[in-house]
Amino acid sequence: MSTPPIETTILEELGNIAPEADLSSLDRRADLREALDIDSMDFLNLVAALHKRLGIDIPELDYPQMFTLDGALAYLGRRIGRQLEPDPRA
Amino acid sequence: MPPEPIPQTLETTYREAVREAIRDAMRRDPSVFLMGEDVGRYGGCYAVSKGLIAEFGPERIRDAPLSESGFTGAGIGAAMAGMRPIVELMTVNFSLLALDQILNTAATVRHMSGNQFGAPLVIRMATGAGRQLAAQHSHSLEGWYAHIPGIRVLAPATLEDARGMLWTALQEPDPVLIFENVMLYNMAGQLAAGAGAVDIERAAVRRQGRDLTLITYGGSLWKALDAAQALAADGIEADVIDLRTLRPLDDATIMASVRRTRRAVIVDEGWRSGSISAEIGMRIVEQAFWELDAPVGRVCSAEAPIPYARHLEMAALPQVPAIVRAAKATLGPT
Amino acid sequence: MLRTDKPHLTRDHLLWLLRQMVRIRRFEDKCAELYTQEKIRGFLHLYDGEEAIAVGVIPVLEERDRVVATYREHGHALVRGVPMNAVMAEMYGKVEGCSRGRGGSMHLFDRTTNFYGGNAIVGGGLPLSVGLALADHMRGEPHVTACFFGEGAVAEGEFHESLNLAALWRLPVLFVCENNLYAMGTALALSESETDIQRKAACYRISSEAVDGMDVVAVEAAARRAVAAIRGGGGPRFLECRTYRLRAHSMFDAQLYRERKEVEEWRSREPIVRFQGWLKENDIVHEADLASIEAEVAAEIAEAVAFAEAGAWERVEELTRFTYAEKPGEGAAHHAA
Amino acid sequence: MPSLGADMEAGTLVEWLVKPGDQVHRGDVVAVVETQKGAIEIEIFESGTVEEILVPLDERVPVGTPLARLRLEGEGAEPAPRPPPSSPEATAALGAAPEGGEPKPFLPLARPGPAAPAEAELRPAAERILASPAARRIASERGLDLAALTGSGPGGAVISPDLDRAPAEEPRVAGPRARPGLDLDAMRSAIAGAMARSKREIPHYYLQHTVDMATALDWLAEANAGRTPERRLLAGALFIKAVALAARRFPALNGFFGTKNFEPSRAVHVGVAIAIRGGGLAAPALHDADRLSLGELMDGMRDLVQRTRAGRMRSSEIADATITVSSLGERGVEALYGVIYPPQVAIVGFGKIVQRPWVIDGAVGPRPVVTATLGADHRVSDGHAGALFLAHIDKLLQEPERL
Repeated sequence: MSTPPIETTILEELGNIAPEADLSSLDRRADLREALDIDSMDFLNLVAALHKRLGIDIPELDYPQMFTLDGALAYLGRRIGRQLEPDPRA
Repeated sequence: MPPEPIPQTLETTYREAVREAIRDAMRRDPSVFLMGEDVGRYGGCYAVSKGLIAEFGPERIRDAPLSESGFTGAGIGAAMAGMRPIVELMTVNFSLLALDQILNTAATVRHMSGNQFGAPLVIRMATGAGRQLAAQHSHSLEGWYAHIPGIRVLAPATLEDARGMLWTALQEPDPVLIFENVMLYNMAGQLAAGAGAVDIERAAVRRQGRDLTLITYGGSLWKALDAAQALAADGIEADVIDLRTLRPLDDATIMASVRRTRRAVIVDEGWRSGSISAEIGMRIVEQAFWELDAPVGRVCSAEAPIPYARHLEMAALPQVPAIVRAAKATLGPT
Repeated sequence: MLRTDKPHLTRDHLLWLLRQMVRIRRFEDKCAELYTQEKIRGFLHLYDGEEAIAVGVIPVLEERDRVVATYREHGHALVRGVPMNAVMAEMYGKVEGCSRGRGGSMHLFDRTTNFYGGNAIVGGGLPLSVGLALADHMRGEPHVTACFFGEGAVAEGEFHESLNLAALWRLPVLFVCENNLYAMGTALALSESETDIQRKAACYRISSEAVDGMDVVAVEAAARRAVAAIRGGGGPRFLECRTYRLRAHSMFDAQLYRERKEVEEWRSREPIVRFQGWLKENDIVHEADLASIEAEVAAEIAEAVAFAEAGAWERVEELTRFTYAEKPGEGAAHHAA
Repeated sequence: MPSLGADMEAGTLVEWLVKPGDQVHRGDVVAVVETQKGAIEIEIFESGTVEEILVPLDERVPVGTPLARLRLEGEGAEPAPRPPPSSPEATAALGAAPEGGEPKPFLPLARPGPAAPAEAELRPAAERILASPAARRIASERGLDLAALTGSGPGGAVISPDLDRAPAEEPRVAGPRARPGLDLDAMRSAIAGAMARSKREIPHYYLQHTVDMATALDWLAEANAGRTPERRLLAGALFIKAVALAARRFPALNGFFGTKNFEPSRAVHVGVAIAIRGGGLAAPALHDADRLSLGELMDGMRDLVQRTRAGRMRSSEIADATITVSSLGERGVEALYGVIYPPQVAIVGFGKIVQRPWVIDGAVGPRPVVTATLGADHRVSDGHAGALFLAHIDKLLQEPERL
């Protein structure tokens, strides 16, 4: 089964949340909340969408690891690596 | 037997009231003199000054040749040199021959000279139609004059104003034009024995009503009052405002009434286009738009030269039925 | 040229006449320069060549007499005694101007010298002068009103109405026609059936005289005769001063209507040079006198320019002020109409 | 075309969500209309079958234009709205209305108004309401709907005396007024207008209170730990719920100030201030927030934020808020002092939750705290009531499980 790279998924969901943002110029180490002007509701929606698409439940305690694009990639990469089976709810 | 009571009022006419005003002014102020065509020996085209030459002599009741620009300008010059001339221009139609002096000198000199000179004269003239005098003797151009900053324009409609406006006008430091409607000269009525100077600042509410405001002046006042009476028979109560002064307009009185009645109809013997009625209507729109419950109505003269034939002349002028119609049009769908 | 019957031809008076003409000429030269620099705007009508008329007539008048002039009236105002500073400031449109910047070049007014203005309606000043004289006449005051106008005004109805009224009522008016041969660009012969202007006065039974308007002494002599007659109760007098406008009608005039040669011909007869020559010939003035006049005048003009430059603009809030007289205590309040 | 604000004169129909033959029910969203607030979903207040679409897509039509023709459900299926008793013409017209499925035009309304459907029948299509300037001014001041009135003036125009016969209705202009066209500049000027009016007309007073959030955040963390992301709660939901409950208890802070009088609202519709990226602000109403569970409230907020940012508020959401909450969230500053949206009378602000030294049981320790502020209309309430209100919010936030 071929899945799109995690980065593509994240960028797509960011695009849904902030459709007017130019993601191609996004600083990978910048705080997404600052760079894209997204608030806690937007962030929660991102987490929910990633949960839906990737089947990864991101606990609130882990939110800070998701605040940059690089951070989110690393975090999600780790989580996927550990999660051998797809989430049955996805 | 008790003594005869001293009469509180006198029976008089508009013409006599104007004459009495001139006589009074001549007696009170030696710098006042009357100048115009046939004001002396003839007694005035409308007999206003009849008999005055006998009392004051030809120097002060000064017959002028038919040179309106010349003697109006002379009146302006005399006023600038300290006299208080009353210039009579016979009719507003002839005043056009003196328009250069009235507009280019009298109205401008104070401003143009940086307040060094003023032209405190009074220019009287007859205006209006109704005597079958046709297109060169019947027009109502007072609205034109009200266009000009630098002069005051008065339109006495009542005996009190005919008697009282002149003296107040003569106290003004600036030129004052007084328009006497030809149909009013014969108007008779009671005038208080002690009648004298009246203010020339404020419009007068001649009848109180709640449903609409009729705004008019001069000869049309009486038509408006008749129309108001006809409306009252139908349960419609009109405020009737006599403007008295066409420049400067008393906006406050107009707006106070319109704000109360929310409807206005202007009755003006001048033509509708570019008229004083247009000016009043626009001021109502500017100052009381949000108080209006109906479009402002107008009853003016037909847009044609005033014709000779009686029926045509009557049809050209504002008349009571047209005023009643215009008033009712502001009131409802019927 | 020198008339022995004239009592005022002292050296001082002659020098004064010369100085007045030089004042006007140099003042207007400066105005033309300032006009090109856009310091002065509007219409600017220069009196170049006609100075002898104002300078000849106005000194004959007394302080209580009245002057009505035209839109080419800088010279009249200056000779009448309106301070050059106030005139120049008015040219600039400054509030210190004699008409508070509301009149400009064409509308110089001055109450203290009874100067009833530059009037920019051709012929418009004539009825006014009749009225001024009427007031004096009715009050029995012995004043004279001098009314200046060009030959162009003679075609206006107001000219005829005014001459008629003044004669009819025997009013003390001195009508001074400055006949410079052109009403703007229309030559006299193209506008008048009778080009001998002074003859028109006869129709109204007004005594008239025509003089060389470029000879200041002749003008003064004629004016003196006329004013004396008026004061004697003889009613109006009419003085035609034949002259020539050496400059264009106004600054914006290509002078297509006349030949350069004609202007040059008249230039040779212009009043200042001619008068100077005559004064020198008769050993009345010397070069030093002329130089000192020029120096004095130059200083006065320099001061006037400085005064006008330093002047203030009327506040725009004052725009409508004086459209009507102010009631006592009204101050700078505005009249709304 | 429904009027969504006093200044709205026209709107552009950008989407039809129904087609001829569709069954519609009262409250359904049937169309989308573009205004300066973005595209607004138009609700229908009648049930029946769509007979005919009258206004095609992308057409800009004046307020009052019928958008579609509706065949009403059978007699008695949906009680016909009653016209106001003071409007005999409307009654007569309704009585004469065709029955038994005869098509009649309908006007989807921005808000339910009993007289409006009858009025729609009386007035020809696509005609501007005839009303005198005086009537327009007074109607605007009193919050009356001119469309609901029968005119007695020239040409049947509504004139000022007609307004004295009309029932009073509160103005429902909350925040920026609706005008056609989606345009941040226009939104900005609308905000400017509303805020300027607020500061001009409303004597604000401000109170501030710091709330210890430790209990609430602990509870929230615990609650969220057991929830999938889409079911998780935000602190903002707690704030809104606490405000809604407090507003119910303090009616002087919940309602509308009309021309002269304050009218408290029984319902609590919390306006949620939502920033629009690129500039702009809207505060659509979360209806009956006091009666929603936290989960429902979260769902409602999420829906509101998404639709608002997509420019798709519902017409009723624009006007209905009875009190506003503005919460800056985690990226804000410590406190904000809001400007009341007229004709509301209160706005509650929450700053960022921050760690601050706090005295607990006589010892200083770090605690998460939030600064709650109240901006309220002094014509309606006093500082004392406002203080009790803020204190009550504090109390509610200390018992999050009961929210």
